[in-house]
Amino acid sequence: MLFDATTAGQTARVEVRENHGAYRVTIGEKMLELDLVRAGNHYLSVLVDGVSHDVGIEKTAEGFAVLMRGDRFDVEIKDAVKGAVLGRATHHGPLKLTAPMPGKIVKVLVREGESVEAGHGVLVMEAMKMENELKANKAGKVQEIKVQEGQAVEMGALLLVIG
Amino acid sequence: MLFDATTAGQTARVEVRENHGAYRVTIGEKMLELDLVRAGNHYLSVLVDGVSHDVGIEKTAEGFAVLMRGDRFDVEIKDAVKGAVLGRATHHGPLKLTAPMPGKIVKVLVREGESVEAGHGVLVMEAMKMENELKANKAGKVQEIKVQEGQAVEMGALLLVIG
Amino acid sequence: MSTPRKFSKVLIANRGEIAVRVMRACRELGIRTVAVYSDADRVALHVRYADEAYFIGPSPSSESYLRMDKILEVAKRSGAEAIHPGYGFLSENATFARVCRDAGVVFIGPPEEAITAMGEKTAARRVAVAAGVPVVPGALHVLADHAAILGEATRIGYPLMLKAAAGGGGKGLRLVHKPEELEASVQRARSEAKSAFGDDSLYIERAILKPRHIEIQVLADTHGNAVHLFERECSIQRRHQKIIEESPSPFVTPELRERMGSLAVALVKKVGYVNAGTLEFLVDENREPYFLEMNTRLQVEHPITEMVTGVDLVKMQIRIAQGEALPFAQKDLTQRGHAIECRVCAEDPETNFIPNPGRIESLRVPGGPGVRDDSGVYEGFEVSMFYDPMISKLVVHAETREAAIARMLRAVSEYEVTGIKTTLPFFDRALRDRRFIEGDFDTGFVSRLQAEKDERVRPTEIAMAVAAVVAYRARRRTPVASGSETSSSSLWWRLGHRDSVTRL
Amino acid sequence: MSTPRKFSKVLIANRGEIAVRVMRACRELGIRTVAVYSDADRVALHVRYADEAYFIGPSPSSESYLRMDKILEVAKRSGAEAIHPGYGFLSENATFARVCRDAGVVFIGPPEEAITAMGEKTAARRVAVAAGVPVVPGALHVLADHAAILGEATRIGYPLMLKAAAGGGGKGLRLVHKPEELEASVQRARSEAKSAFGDDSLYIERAILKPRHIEIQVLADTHGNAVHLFERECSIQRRHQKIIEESPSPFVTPELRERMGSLAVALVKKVGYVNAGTLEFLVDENREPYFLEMNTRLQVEHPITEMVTGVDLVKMQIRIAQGEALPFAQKDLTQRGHAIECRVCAEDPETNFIPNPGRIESLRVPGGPGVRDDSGVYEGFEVSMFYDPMISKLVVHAETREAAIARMLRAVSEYEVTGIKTTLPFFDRALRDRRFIEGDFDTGFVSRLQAEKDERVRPTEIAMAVAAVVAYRARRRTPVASGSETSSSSLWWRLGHRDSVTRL
Repeated sequence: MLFDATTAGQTARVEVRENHGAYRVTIGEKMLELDLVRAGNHYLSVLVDGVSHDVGIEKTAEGFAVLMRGDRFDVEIKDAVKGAVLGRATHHGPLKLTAPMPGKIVKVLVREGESVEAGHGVLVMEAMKMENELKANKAGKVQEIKVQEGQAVEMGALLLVIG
Repeated sequence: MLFDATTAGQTARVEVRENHGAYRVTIGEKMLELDLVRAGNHYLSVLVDGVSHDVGIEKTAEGFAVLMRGDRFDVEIKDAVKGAVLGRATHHGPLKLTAPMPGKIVKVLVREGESVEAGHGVLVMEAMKMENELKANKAGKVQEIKVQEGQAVEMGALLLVIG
Repeated sequence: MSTPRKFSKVLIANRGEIAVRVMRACRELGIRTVAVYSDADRVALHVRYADEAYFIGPSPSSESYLRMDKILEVAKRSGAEAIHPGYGFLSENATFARVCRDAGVVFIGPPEEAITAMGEKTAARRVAVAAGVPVVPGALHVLADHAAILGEATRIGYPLMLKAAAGGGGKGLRLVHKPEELEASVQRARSEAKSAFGDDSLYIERAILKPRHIEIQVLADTHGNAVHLFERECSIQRRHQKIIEESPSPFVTPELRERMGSLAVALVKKVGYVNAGTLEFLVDENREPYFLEMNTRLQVEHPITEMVTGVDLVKMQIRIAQGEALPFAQKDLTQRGHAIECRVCAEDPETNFIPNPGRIESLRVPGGPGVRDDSGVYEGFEVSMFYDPMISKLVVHAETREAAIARMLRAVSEYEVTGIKTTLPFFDRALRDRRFIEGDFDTGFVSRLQAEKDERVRPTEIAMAVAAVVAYRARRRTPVASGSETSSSSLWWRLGHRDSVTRL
Repeated sequence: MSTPRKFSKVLIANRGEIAVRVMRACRELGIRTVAVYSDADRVALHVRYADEAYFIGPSPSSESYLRMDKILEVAKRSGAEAIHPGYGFLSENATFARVCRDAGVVFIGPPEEAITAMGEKTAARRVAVAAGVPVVPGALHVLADHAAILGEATRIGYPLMLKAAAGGGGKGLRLVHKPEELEASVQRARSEAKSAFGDDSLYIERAILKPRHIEIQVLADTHGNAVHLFERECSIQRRHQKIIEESPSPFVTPELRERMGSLAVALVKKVGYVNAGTLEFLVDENREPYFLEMNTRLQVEHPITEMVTGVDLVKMQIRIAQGEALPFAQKDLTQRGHAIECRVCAEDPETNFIPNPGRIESLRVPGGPGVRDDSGVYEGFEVSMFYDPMISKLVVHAETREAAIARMLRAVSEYEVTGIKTTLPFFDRALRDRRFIEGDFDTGFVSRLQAEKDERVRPTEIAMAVAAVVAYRARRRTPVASGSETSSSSLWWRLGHRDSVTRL
């Protein structure tokens, strides 16, 4: 089975095959043989040619988070044949800024039609007693503002579209 | 719903009724109002008239183990109407000694027909690198020996019957 | 001077890890504990941990944990003789200390007068100035309106710090670089201060560049004795909130330690301070200390002092409130070894530490020698958006600073949380940074680190391979599990749970 | 005398908590770790924790953890420069120390000669006698056959102790009250000794009644330096195996401490001992110490010494094996505070501590100040019947013995394990016992406690009420869950898991 895996800014084509109870994984030029055994509800013990990796796993919207020794990799997994993300689809084209947490919109810092730089603050949200400025991830024009000041929003709610 | 609950050598008739999201429990003369909320997979937070009990729960063969502050109560629960144990049935009459763990029978210390006192050693089992003497819980005559020396037994296997 | 008595029941007017910390001390002292809780906190750890627990209102803290009337009502109803306020919420509220006293309940903290004298930030600065303690140049008074702020800002010059007079914990605090930013910053600081403390008063002081944030722990009893318990280094901050602390400070010389300790004890004695408190200083590059403010309460980072001095600060707070005299003098106190604290917060360190509330799917805490986890959560707990995102404090103690850093990295490597993002991956990076290891840092450390490329060698390929195998398994199970594996739940993951040695 | 070197990779020839303990030290020292594992241990914690892990054979330890050849093969294959044997298994095996040396791998422990001189129990007694150290009256030689045992037993008199010459950890040890019991006890001790150590040699000594079991920790380097790290009180035992230990001992006076410490260092120097070791003494009611045996390895209960002295014994073992000199002298070592260890075992304390292997359904470990959990398991782990039932060591440290007992009771109250029965409920009872609190106990404490009625006030009614409500819920769900709730699984319990604030 073929996947496209993306994490920490890198994307690679990954092939997975079963091999006598283990998994043969090809990443680019490299071939890894994984002995992968469940260890409790959220953990895997993975041996790769004698090297031990103790792994915590979390299902995410785009794939899986892989936790190893205090580090965390949010790995996006796409089926390389169908080209679809395992979880929900990713959006290309215009940037849709969604709420990273539930909270209240304290301030809208931009107007529709305004041009913004990447890193420019566009909204202020309050959550967990802190005010947090949400920034544009890319430069562009504010196409649409979906929220008003004072409005409570759910996590994942669409806030603003930058074209 | 009526139950007979037994733990720590005490048995009581327990009545449970739902009461606006809480539970009204009558034990003998006493009436308790339990606000009982799940707190993670194996725990309950129980408030009884302001008093907080943090409870761990384990399903056992005869009912439930209730863990509170390092202490453990193995509570046998019987349906008071049907008279049956929720889990497997309990045995009255002859004592059936079962293996408390998987292991190997190292020695049989009694013969069929022999009279034993309560506390008398009847079998020696090896498990977890230790030899453990199993004792008769009640006085009586050894009616039947189900195992032989050297035999491996599963946990719960019937070893011996004392009449 | 009060006659010593023993409390039999104490109410903890707080939630989260600090409520549990105080309850642990009470349980060890044989004191029964009373929790209060809001709608969101029915199954919070502090409710589970307490001997008694009472509901006090809706989730917003202004309707529950800040409601003095309801808390005192619970104290009366439960028969609690004393109230421990923890930190935050009502802990530095002089009115609350007074109404407790009026109600005949002991407030485990300083008397109302000392909170008034030292708790309000500008008043404390005036006391300090009068006592000859150096302070950061800036306003010694709360600034009433925008005109006053503008005037003072022009007088002091930029960059400057805007601060909430009632503040603490980095809330209502803003660094302003230039005049154009002032108005927006004032608005946001006021609104944060209002919602956090119910008081939007602000003051201004000059921003000291590349400052060290170093604080001195003090204890004073009702018999006129006061000691300091040395310093804590608190320069590693994000959003002006501490995130890594250590004791001793690698920056503090024995002479500076002695000087700051003496200043602290002198100030404390001058205002008749009682119970635990902390004097915060900024120390500039020339090792000149400037008194900043006093926190008239227990500090989040108190465990590092406990580990280095061997003194249980919470038990001492309770004993002082019971009227006992300090069981040691200054000369009995020594620093042994080195301690570090990392604040584990439900925040995404890759997205500017944005809060990340949600359910903790799994939780594995580190163990072994020299590791202490002061947690307020558990596996399955829903971290609420209503309260502070800190879920736990990870603290280590070892013989030397080098050994303590190695131990903290080891502890972080054992700590795993799924379901929410946390600051743990940040610690792995920060503690391996050469500048941290060499003790060469100031309060700008975190933002500089964020702006840089991550230089660590990370097992990215293994992460991809494992994720791909797990995805492969999820795919293979699709017909069986009828698509459930693509939901955000980890349900599919639990399939076959009972067979733990299953090769996936 | 060897030249100091740094290990870059160490193999740990053990499993369970001690393997993890050693790996933690290695990780903090920047040393890569190599685990070995049997069939039963593919997902054991030590395999997960290690940097590398290699399979060495079937579950019985004689076919895996006792296989010197396979372990050395892994050392060679992985490039490990040293082997840490932990305790048990090959840790006191002189042959193993020799084959390691022959293979050019450093054995982290004493040299073969010291193990031979001190490790075999009767040989050590002869050395001690020669050095003028008092020993318990008894045989100084292994007894070859039944006739020899019978003769020696008659000479010494009853009650007597039968002991495995190669023994340790209480295995192959029997108290014999009268001649009629001798034959059966010899058989059982031999068979236990054979299966535990591969050697069924026995010896006999007089049983001292109401003895205290007190031991002295020593460290010696390759440069001729040796120190002791004071005593541990190990009198609380079941089945002749320690279950609660503390340091300092409430029974030991400063004079006795000094005397036992000096005897220990003298003996260690006499035999040219190197690395960590422990000298066990029985102390009778008149505070007369009798040397019993030496354990030429790390002791299970080493953490209490670490907490009281501030010395990391495992790191010291590694540093000594690297050829480093001890970084302190006797005068630099002090005891600070009080530490207690409780051994959490998969055993049923209500049924004479019978082992209770099985799957750990849930595991909650205590936290907060002064608590250390050295665990070898995790939630979901299957405790195997093949190995020792100890799953974890719970250790606390506090200012005084009274505070340490209170802290241990608090820690025990937070510790919960479901799925298997453990010794935790026993600790709650034992540590509340007046005789324990007063320090008035000997090695018969546990059996006396078991024979007595439990005097604690326990919340029996609440337990019944909760169990009844849970049963009620299980009943009500029957039609929905189609009977699954009566299975031994906790599956029904997980229904609705995602809604954690569900009122049941």
